Amino acid sequence: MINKTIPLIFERSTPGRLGYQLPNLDVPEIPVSELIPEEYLRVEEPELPEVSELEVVRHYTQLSRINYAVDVGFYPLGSCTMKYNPRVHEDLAALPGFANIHPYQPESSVQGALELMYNLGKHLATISGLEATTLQPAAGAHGELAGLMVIKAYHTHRGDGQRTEIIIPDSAHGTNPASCAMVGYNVVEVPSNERGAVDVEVLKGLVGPKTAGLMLTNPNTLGLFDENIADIAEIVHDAGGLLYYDGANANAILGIVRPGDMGFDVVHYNLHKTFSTPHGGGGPGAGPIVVSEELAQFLPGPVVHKDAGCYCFSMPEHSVGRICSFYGNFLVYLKAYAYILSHGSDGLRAVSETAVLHANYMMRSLQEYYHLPYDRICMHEFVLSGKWQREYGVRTLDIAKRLLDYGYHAPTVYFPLNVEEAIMIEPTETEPKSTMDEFIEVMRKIAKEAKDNPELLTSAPQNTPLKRLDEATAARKPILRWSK
Amino acid sequence: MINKTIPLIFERSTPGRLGYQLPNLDVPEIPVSELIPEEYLRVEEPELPEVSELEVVRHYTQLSRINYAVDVGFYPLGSCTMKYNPRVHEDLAALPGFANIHPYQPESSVQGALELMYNLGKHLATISGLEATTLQPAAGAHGELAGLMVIKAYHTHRGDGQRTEIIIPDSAHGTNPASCAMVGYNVVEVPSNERGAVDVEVLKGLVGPKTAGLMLTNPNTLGLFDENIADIAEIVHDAGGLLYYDGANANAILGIVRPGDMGFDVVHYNLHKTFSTPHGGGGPGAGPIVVSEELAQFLPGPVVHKDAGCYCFSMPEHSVGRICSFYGNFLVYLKAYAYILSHGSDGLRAVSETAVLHANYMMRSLQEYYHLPYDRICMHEFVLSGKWQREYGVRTLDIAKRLLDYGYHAPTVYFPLNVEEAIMIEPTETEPKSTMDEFIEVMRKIAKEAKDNPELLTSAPQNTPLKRLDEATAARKPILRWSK
Amino acid sequence: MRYLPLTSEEKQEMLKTLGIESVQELFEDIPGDMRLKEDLDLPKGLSEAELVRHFHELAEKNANLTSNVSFLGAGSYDHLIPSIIKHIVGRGEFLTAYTPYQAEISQGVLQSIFEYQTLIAEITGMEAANASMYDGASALAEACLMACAATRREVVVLPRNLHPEWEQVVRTYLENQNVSITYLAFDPKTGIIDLPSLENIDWDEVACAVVQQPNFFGLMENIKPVKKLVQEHGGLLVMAVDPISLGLLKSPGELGADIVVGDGQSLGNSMGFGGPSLGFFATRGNKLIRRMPGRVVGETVDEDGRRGFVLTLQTREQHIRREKATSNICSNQALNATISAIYLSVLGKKGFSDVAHQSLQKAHYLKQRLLQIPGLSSPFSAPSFKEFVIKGAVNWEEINLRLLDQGFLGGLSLARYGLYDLVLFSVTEARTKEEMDNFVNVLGGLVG
Amino acid sequence: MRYLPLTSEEKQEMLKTLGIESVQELFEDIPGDMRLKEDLDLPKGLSEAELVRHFHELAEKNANLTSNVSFLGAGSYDHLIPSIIKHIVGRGEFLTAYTPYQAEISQGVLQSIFEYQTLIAEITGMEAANASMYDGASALAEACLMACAATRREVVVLPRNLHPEWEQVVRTYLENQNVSITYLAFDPKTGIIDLPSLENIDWDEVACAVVQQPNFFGLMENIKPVKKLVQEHGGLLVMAVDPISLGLLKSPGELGADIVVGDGQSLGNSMGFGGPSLGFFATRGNKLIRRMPGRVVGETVDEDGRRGFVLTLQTREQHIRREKATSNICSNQALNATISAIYLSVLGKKGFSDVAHQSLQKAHYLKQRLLQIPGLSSPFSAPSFKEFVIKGAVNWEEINLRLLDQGFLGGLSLARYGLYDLVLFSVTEARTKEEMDNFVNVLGGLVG
Ligand SMILES: Cc1ncc(COP(=O)(O)O)c(C=O)c1O
Ligand SMILES: Cc1ncc(COP(=O)(O)O)c(C=O)c1O
Repeated sequence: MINKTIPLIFERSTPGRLGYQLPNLDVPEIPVSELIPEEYLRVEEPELPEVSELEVVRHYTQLSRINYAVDVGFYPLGSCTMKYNPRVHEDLAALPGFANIHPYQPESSVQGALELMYNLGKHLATISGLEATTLQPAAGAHGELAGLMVIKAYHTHRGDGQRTEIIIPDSAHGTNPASCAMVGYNVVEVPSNERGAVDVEVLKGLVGPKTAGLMLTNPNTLGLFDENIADIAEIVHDAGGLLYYDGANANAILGIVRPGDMGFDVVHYNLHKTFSTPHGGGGPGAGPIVVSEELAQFLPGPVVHKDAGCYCFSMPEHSVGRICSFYGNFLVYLKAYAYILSHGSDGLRAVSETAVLHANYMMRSLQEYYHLPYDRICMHEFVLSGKWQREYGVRTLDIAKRLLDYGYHAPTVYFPLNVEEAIMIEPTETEPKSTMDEFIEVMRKIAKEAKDNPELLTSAPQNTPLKRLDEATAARKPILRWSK
Repeated sequence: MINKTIPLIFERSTPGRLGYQLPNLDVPEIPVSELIPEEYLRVEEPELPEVSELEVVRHYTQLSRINYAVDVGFYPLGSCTMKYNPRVHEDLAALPGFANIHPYQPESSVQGALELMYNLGKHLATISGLEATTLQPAAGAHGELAGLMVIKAYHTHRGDGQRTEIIIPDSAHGTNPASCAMVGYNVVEVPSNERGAVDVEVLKGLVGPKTAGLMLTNPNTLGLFDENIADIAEIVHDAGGLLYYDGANANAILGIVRPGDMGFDVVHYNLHKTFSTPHGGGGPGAGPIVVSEELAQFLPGPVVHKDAGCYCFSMPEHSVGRICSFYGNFLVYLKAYAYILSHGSDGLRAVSETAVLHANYMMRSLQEYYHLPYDRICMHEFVLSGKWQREYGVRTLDIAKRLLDYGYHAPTVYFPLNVEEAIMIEPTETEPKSTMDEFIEVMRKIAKEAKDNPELLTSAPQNTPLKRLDEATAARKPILRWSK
Repeated sequence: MRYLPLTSEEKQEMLKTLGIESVQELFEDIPGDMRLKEDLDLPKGLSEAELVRHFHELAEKNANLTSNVSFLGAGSYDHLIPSIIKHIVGRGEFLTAYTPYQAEISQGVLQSIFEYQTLIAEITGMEAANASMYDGASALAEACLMACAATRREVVVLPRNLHPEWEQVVRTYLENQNVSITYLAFDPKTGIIDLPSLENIDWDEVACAVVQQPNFFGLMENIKPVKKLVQEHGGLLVMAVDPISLGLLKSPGELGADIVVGDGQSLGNSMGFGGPSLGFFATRGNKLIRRMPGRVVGETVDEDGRRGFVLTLQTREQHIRREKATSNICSNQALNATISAIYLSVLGKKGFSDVAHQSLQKAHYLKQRLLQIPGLSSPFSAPSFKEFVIKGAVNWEEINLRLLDQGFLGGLSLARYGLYDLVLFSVTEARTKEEMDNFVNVLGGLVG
Repeated sequence: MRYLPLTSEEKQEMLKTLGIESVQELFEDIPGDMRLKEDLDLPKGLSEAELVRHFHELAEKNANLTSNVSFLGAGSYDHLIPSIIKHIVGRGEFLTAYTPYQAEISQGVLQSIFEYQTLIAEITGMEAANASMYDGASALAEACLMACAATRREVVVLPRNLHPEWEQVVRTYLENQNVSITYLAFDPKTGIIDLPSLENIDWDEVACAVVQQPNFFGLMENIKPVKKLVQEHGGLLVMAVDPISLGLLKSPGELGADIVVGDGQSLGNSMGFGGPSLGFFATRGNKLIRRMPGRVVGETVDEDGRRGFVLTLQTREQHIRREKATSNICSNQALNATISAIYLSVLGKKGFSDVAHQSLQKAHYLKQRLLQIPGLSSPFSAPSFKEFVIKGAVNWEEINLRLLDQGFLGGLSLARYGLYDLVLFSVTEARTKEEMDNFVNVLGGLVG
């Protein structure tokens, strides 16, 4: 098409046009002023668009056609686990018995929903090697918040009020420190050693009576499994702290090793990563946490328990409280439940084995073309560095943008922070080998282009609906809404 | 994207890959050879693709993204009535009570379906001013076939066996003569007069004892209402023939004039045009026919009647027989029923009034730029000619292809056959004025381009997934399938 | 009205452009005395919410197969339908596209149909397939007409164990073109075509012989003798097949058929009270291919030499050939063809053969269990696939009503075709052993 | 496994590339004694058909609001949902996209969210909104924390007639940051904030005062006095609103609020047993906008000067600021935000105001009818919107169970919050007069 810019829905508006029609009011109408005093009533009408149903459908269809997604192509986005989202899950979530039930119905009238929650909690406990689950958290970061609150409540409950520090590796995801701040914890950073893992010696020096706990992903954000995890756990536990497992990387270990067995006390899972609930352009996700028996009493609630064949809600005895209304993202975690049931124990193990095999295959296929900072077996993802390409005046961002020209989503870039020009690739287990091979070929081609024709990269993308966008101006002079 | 060609699903195949999984067989398995003699069993395995679910979803998603549709943009395709297809109809057709019922269930167990068929038949009869409906025909051409069979049965039943001719205007759609051939009728063509209508004087000379009937669309394929319809009907009826109304153009006359009142005896409606059931890339449609009381006995069946509050199927007494299995395209005509109910009588009239207003507005806005062969009020569509543009070496096909570059579907071209370089435009009532105005502007621009820069047209399209395709070779050396 | 965007200001603007006062002036060509003086006698327009409510009420008056366990078949089958299908064909680009006449912006539909044609050709073992017909029955009728045109003969041989409604459809089509029909009896013991009756036919006049495989009773026909006779005398062999059976049975191509048709409902389409489904149509040899009715998609290249697809061989069609077209068919069942293409793709080699295999196994399980009920017997001896006939001296239509009370849709009573004691059961891979065992128990109680 | 494409040949190829024998070697970094020795104790994997069956069974154990008539509200509402919404957001490009970090190929999501932000700003009358929060309750908690950060104060004022669960969520969040809460009583006669109790507060310490409009009892609060007090003393006014009410009621912007939050479920999202929904969050003034938690989309241009959209103001966020971020929120409820944007777009000016108007009218109709039942009375005198409290000395939880037998989901018994005789009814435009009349009859029989 000659003009690719799609107008805003507001720019399609025509006064008086209608897009939806209510049934006629079938009760006797009372003048509004008799029901609500004039001064409460709106004067200024909001500038909602006035468009027909066709215009709405066409607007969003057109928008969707300039958007990338898993359904469109490969998404090697490290740390995000962009695997296939089974379509049948959408059918299940749309059943009136799930989509159209109210959170305040009598418990006896929602036993199916409660049973589902109960089973899912149990299954997640099984998978994590821990004891008790809450499904309240709406995303990974929300799970972190919940988990840290539980840790805090645990210490407080024991009268151990002076523990104010959480230790976090430098490679950690930004939500880890941010979540600590949200519960009033101070962050103490532990550096990575030359193998990309927690520097145990340094750690020993960091723990102490102020240590509330340690947050870790394992495999970590470099895609590497921290072999010293047993020592780490011991060090932290000995110091009186607890271990928090950021489950964003759990796709590597399903059915292979359980966080509980590694020594973790609290785990969150990003169901929208590991358990394949779709990302929806940024959410909704679900970030349930699972904790050890000892910590169960502090979980945010309500949680579901089973009582004489009936399922019912209850608040854990010393619950930190509610962290969202109702019961979390029910229609999201329902899909994770479906995912677990479809796979079974064999299937889940195969998920992780395949994800890890894929990642190693791809890493080895690319390491001659891009610098590999940690040359060891990786788990479900791996981190390259664009530093070789820098000598041609090419940045990692340019490599990422060039990939868009080839019809791929870019990997995660500039994360983790402890690798310069980081390129983090996660193929996931649901990609066919052919797709991986094509991607590898394109990555090699781009490495060659970087050398022979760096312009191609620095001016990329050229074959996308828009070219590179001016982010600096956007932040300096923010325009956050359309105005008439 | 750099490479826009999407592989065939077969080219994505990898031996051993699975896309779907059955439950395990839960009955005792008997060796196949004990159930079916060896010689009946397949030896050569069909070359079905072996792909994962993700690959299938991605394949078709990618394919869809290089396809145009009403949901994507304006479709000024004359004669095809590409109006908005209400999305809620898809929900209704998907209700298990409709989508998941079997045609041979006991009638008592499908009273809702039969009630719907009965009501729809009644409503179509009301709209057409005729008496009895059959919902069997699967498309317009199928309706023509059915209608012509009814006409034939009528004459035969009266012992009037020598009527072997159907009169059809030269502007008629190709299915009209083809349908005549399918029931063994000879086609007699009547020319159009200078106003684009049936030449009544010529018609008078054509009718006679061999005349079985006349097929007409009114408004005709030029988008013009034949003012002499009363005379035409009289001439044909007086000669002992019947009048068949090709309802493809009914979008102009809903609630304004009824085919029955114009003198027609048989009508088909293209529900996928006038009544907004989606086209699906070429079908399924539905082409029910409605006939006068006298002809009801000949209708293809089964049809639904009401008997003491119950609905049941029956075969009309002298039915021409079945023309398809079961009851026609139930889940298609169900949507037309929804369409009629949503609109009601007011709404249907507004549909036609708006469609006609839109067409006239557009015709008048374009007539200075393109030759208008019949300069009179049009109905829901109008026909331009590209003959002015020919002097610049530009054909109508080039104009059509240039429109693709601007993101529009092309109008119907080279039809009707009695207008040279025909460009047939039907805006429909569901397009907002803004879309029409933008289209008018582009059409004017193209007229200017034809003059100033004809290359732009003759080399169009350039901004589409593919450029002009070689149709000649495709027909000369047909490749109708992929081979290993 | 939510679907009519025109505002009154816009209407005024347009009227002004046209230089008229009211829309009524645009209808002046319509003789005044014909024009409607009053509103159509239709219910008042409904809002979306009211419409949905009305349809829910109607739908609830139907006993559906989500809540009931069915053993009905006879041309409409509840095979499992992979969920992805509806998600894909629900995309506006497939659902709301027109016939792909503008190839440059219609490659999605064109390629899907090209793949569909290939898939049909593969499962039938034929060279080429068209882009779909209305349904299996009308496809069979068109096959017979095509055979007549290709052989310039006017007799078609139909077996009596062809689906009775397909036979009626074929008859309707043929009668109107003065093609005559000769019937082949079936052997009341085996249930398949009676070989001696083949002798009574003057094969030199026969345009084609039709065989349904499996036949209406679910039984496997012996194709060879028919094939031999008809082809030796210059006629064509037309096979009407259950596509699911082709996961297991010899393909019509292997058997030497000239034209193959069938109903594609079971390839991923919902039953929908019988429609829309699609008819598939495949044939071989350049001569026959160029006589095929209906649309066909072909491969070609664009100006840059890139592969692309177009509607082709259009000179067969009514747009160009008008009354000389091979058929009048125009709109076909494209979306259903797309559905079937997705179905066959996602099932793949293994899935396709599994469905056939499990249907076979489960049908035989039920058959054996039913035959243990006293009073029930098997009237036909030929081997069966996923459907089978049971004989029992009861009123099967009444029995079915009582089964329905218990959540079962029993087999099809063949009383409607004059075969009083017979009932036709169908079993697909969707049935579970538990469902069948329960059914046998309940039926045993009713029949006993 | 249908979701795992790897074939055994491919596996072998990859292992060969890696120079290893078995996948197990890739897990050598994991200490052997930690590794699982046996399979996880989970059920066997299910095929799609079995999975669907299991979910159908579970779903049928829930009484849904398609088959039952509900008067439950209290934060989750069954307003009508236009059908197109699910068709649009079901498109893979919305459903399966990641957060739009790669702007050049994510304009669809980015523009939708930009439009969402505008729509929220418009209905709330504020300058800017973020791209969504988890839900209304957590959005309110974040608003309080933001107010504390902006004012450098550590006291938040909450009214006692705030939704009790929202209050609990806010409490959970605030307690962990050592922010203290001061409560405002409500007047037991009117049901709205008790004006005299405003006097007891040391406003100089207050970061913000929260008002819910309409409040938990469905009543209209008088905002002015609170606004005056809190703002005069340098604190902020935070309003938690029912977005549907904004089709009728003065916008928080008009009323002078500094931060507005609410739950967006009623804007086109299904109830889904409470989630996912979304929290909306709007504010004004450059200073506050730059303190907003959560993602924000901004307008910009590409290299060719074409308008485009990007995630912006990311320095507020945890990716860059880590522990100094304005919040830890990362994934939000983007798809629900898209849903709400579509809802508000298709409803438009008129539809949005109609929904509010009809909900108001119908709620008052039901209220009047219920008050005619002997024994029932109205405990609060303030004007109400679409929810209202009824008083009646019965066990409302038991009544509700009996109502359910007749297909009704009655109001929310406030016994769970210690308000024993009270029950909270909610009525939306989706209820019909007939449904309400029937309900009144049935309830009258049970209460009488
Ligand atoms: C390692 C890690 N931790 C935490 C998160 C935060 O999860 P969420 O976005 O679900 O809040 C992410 C998400 O990208 C992550 O990759
Ligand atoms: C005037 C006219 N008549 C008949 C038909 C045939 O209808 P169908 O394609 O539904 O068979 C058409 C379709 O384009 C048409 O435009």
